[in-house]
Amino acid sequence: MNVIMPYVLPVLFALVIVALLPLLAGYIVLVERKVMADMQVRLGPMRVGPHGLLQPIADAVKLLLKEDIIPENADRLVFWGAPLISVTAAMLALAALPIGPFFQIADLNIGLLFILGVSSLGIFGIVLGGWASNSHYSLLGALRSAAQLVSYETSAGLAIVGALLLAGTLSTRGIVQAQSATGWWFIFVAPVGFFIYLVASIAETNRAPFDMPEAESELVAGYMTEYSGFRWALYFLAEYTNMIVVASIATTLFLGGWLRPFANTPLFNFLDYLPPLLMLGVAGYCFWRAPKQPVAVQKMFMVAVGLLCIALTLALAMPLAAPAGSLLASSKAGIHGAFWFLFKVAAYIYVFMWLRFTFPRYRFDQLMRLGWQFLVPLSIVNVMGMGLGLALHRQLNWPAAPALILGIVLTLAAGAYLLATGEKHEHPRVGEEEETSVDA
Amino acid sequence: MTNDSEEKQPPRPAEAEKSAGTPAAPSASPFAPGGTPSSEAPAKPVAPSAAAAAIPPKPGAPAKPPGPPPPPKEAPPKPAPLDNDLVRRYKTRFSGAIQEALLDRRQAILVIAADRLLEIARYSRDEEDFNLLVDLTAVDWPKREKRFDLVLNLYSFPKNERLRIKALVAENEPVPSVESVWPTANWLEREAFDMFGIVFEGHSNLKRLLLPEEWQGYPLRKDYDILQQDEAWVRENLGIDSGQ
Amino acid sequence: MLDQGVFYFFAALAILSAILVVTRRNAVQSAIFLVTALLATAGIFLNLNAEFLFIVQVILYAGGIMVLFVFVIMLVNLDVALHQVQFNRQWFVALIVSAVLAAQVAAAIAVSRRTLYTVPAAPAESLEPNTERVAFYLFHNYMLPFEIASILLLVAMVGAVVMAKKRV
Amino acid sequence: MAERYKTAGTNVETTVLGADEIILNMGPQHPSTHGVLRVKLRLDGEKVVGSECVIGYLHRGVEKIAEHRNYQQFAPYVDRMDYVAAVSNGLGYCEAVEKLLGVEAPPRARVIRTILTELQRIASHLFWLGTHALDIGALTPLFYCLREREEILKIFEKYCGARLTTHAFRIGGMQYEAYDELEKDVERFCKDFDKRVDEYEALLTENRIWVGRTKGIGVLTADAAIAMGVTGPVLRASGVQWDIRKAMPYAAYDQYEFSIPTGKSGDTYDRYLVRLEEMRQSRKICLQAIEKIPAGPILGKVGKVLKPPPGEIYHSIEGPKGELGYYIVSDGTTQPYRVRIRPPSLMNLEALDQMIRGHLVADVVAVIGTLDIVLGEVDR
Amino acid sequence: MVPIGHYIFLSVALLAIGIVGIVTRRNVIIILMSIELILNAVNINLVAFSRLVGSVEGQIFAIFIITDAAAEAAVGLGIIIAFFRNRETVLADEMDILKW
Repeated sequence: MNVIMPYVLPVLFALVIVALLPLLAGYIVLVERKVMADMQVRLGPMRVGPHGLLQPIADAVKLLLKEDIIPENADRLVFWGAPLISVTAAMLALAALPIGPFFQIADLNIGLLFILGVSSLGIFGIVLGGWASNSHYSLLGALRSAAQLVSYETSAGLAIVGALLLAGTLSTRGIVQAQSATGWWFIFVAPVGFFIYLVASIAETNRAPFDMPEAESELVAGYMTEYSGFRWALYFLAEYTNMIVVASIATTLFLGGWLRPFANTPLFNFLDYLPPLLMLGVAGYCFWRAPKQPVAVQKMFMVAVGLLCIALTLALAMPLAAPAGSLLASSKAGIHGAFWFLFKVAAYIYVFMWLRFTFPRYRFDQLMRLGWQFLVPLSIVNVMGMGLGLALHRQLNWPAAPALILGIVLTLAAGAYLLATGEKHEHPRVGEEEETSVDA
Repeated sequence: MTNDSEEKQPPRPAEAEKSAGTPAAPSASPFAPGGTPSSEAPAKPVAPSAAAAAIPPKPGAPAKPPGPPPPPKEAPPKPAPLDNDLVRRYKTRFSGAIQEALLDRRQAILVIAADRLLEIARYSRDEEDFNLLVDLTAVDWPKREKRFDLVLNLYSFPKNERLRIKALVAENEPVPSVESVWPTANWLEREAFDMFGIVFEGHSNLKRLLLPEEWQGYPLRKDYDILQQDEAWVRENLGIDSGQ
Repeated sequence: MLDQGVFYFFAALAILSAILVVTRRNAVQSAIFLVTALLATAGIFLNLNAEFLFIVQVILYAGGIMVLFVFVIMLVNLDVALHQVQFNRQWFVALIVSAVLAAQVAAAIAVSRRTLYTVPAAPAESLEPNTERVAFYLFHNYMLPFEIASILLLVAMVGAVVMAKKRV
Repeated sequence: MAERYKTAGTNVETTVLGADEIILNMGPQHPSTHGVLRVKLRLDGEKVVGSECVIGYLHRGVEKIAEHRNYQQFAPYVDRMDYVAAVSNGLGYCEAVEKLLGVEAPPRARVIRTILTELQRIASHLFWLGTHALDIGALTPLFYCLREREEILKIFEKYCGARLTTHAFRIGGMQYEAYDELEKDVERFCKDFDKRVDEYEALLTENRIWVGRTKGIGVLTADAAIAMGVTGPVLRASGVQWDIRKAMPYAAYDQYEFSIPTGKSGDTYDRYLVRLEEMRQSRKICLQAIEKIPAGPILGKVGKVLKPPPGEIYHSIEGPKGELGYYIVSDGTTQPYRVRIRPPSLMNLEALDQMIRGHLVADVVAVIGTLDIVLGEVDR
Repeated sequence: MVPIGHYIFLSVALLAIGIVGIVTRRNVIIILMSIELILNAVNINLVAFSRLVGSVEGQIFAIFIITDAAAEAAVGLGIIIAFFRNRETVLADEMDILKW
């Protein structure tokens, strides 16, 4: 019994994550479509369920029922297995993430490295899938994707190092606790690092404006060109899971994890009431809209959503109302922590969407140039700047603020220099000097 | 980005001056044949109000009075011989090759010998500044001895003039390609080959443009029925009996 | 109990995929099985409380080196390669070498059978925090080899670029 | 399987490959070839070293059909060529036949024609801008553009009942009288269209990525453009200030004041700026035109049966994509003896090969987009 | 902990498989992969013994071996690419002249 006991809770958490993740990814897609529609003066999905709320489920059913097509000349085994690799890698990475102080599958002492390492294995799914499809588009997309991932992982890793210097531990829980102890989220201490990680994480998840591998106007759908139905859905799931993973890393590392804003200031304790009020507001909106739905089923569904929100409101409000010292009150940290964590993850993902609908797409060589000639040098300088600031603070006993600000200023100066020199290296026509020789 | 709109306009007032003796009066029929032999504006399909339009109208007060439309009944437009400076220059340069010079609906047409097409094309571009090959096409007259009209529509940016060069070509008679003069002729000649079967000598890549390469027959010839098709090709490649 | 189950599972997986690596005709499939073998090894490392090495194995070996392999295989992937004979005629050499090796191992085990199975491992509680210890050794006792390794990597990088560059 | 799709044949140039070269087949089913264009790209890595366009997938034999229809019957067919700018096509055809007949449309018809054609130019450019931006990865401008295009299509719908293939004009003038609020509708549209163009510019013009993706891409010098027979905005972006509306005015363009925007370097960015400015100029023309629409008949004196005297005519207008020309030969019967349509897209597409050599695959997409081709017109 | 002998067995097995691969395969890339297998076998031994004696120094050696493997893979694959570009082959027994 003693052998089994420690595994019960993690396995339970893992089951919850695996069960909820596809649903969550589906609803992220729905939110993305809604946000996109709002930015593009249209409505987005409206047909399935009230305001399209059942759209993800309809999509999932459609994808599952689709014919599974494997191209004739494809390598069947690899073609079959590649999406699984992607999804597995993405999901494994979630294991080390602390969603609230209590909800975590495993608190590894190499937590952050584990997330990075495992999620980088997803690249095999992409490369092998592209190769196995036996199509030029797929292969080009796969190679691009691999090159891009490897390039931006460098700068993402270095950006993380900056924050790790501050935390002094690789454990994800330890990192959040370090932020809790100082009261400063690392985004304020290492803003350059956060910026680098933001850019690199967009590139790593192959999102616009870095969505080279699946740039639909050039490579049709990149490595996914030949995929359809369920396998395609798996790739999609992997992509959105990866988004959740990078958003979680950023949240844990820079945005204070499960901590409430101003967690250490009693003056801002009223923020504790924000989550239940927010859910209450959503519930109220649902009830208000329910009678206006055209079909009875949709009305009922809308009411059901409202009731769900009420339930969440209760769950969030109870620990606040319960008498201090009771079991309910002590669960406050867990429940509210989870809320704030998910809230920050959602905000981070919203930034992803916002950028996607605003920017055109980089060209592949421009993207590589940005990665190697701007982000990587900048992140190296950032690590050195952080190191300098911390050394001044810890070894020479400088006060923290000026030491760190000095480091940040130096990093920014380096960034400005890189930007200024980078402009000169633009060659629009690749290999202009070789032009004459290839002209047949 | 914006530019002075009048900058490129000198040709128009100048021409309007030159063609002073010609149908400048708006009320006269603009299509009167033979009205412009002396003018140097053979290819100026400008409305008769050209002189008026040369002066930019004040915004809000269109210069063109809403007068009655010109009476169209005077004489039906028909081709007439043309003899102006341009034609004379061509005739002196290529004495035998210019077979005919016509003016049809105020548009100048030169009929030339097909075998000297390349020379004339080069001269037109270099000496006469017809630097834009607007179009190259053909017309099929099956009853004629040389059944095809090869038609080149030229335009001159400096002179703001159009000129049409026609060459009579018999079936299976090779024509020199003008691709070396105007690179745009590449596709246009391919299309003419595709549709009429006219073979251009010296073309870099003469194959069908719009139709599949294995297609039999030349659709725009008059003896190609509108319902006709290459049934063998359709059956083999599309797997259906008829593409209609 | 669980520890041993995990080891035997990963060991079997490693050997099985290693066999597939050398027997598959298709280089890409070989590479996939090599990744599997490496990940199985990583699992064994984790089982041995070598967490840092585990993650190094995953990031560097499986995630880095193998991606390079897959890249190169795809670059030089020729349809003709599939129709070529993938094995040479040196089976007997391989057989002899393996046999000799097996004999050696058998002899070694025979000699030290007792000690091999009875030496007690250091108790798990006595192990120091892995990552910190590795860092300590790397940057104290093994500083010079560490620096030499970095120079080796630099040299390798330059060499690889020079080799693979198209037009010098 | 392979047998069935070998229609395109082989080309010596593209089958003999260098060691590092591969052939990438773009299209005919590809999201960004704007229809059924197929481009065979010869690539060195991702760099284009040569290309060949395979067109004709949409060939319907419009010119052959013309020889078997009478003059009025053929008019709706031209709408199906450049289906994003059907009004312009119709204008060109009607004016060409009018010239062949020797008649002229009455002033009122000419002004209304001008208004509708300019609106159509704006609609066509809007559609181009949206899809071009989409090709380069900017999703949002497409919907902004479609929103404004919708307004224009509504005006068309109110005028003649059709939105896309309008068949708005008749030979000799127009079939329908303008509806009562035409001026008001056009004015309402024009009033805030300027701000809308500013909106697009805010999204794109200064955007680093957009500039990086378009500046210096697909450069076409003025000489090369003329040699390749390129016309329209593409030619003007190369620095040639030439617009048929100014050079040889038709319809009622000689009455209005507008300028011809030109570019300097002839790259994709310049073409983008030129088209944006053209939209502004078209708006200006519309505003001038609605101020005074002359009264009078809308249909000139043409008979029920059109029998142009024997002869021929070449008439061209400045379509949204370039010089749209009609060469019509009459033999004196009710049916044209030969109709040749000079499609601007065809010549513009011909320059593609020259423009993309040395660029990357991603730029091919940008250049195809910037040429603003419509395959219905290329293939006819 | 599993008896150390089993780790040695695993290590020897991987080593033998790697040698078989090197000796019998013609594809240079697969030969390189077999070398990786052998290096991996060594690592298992090192880590197992490091656990046995309760010190992490064995792992340090394993890290150096991984570094070495990375360097070897980079250079080796670079050579393969250069060779492939010239000879259009990756078969070991066709690499039989010193200069081309």
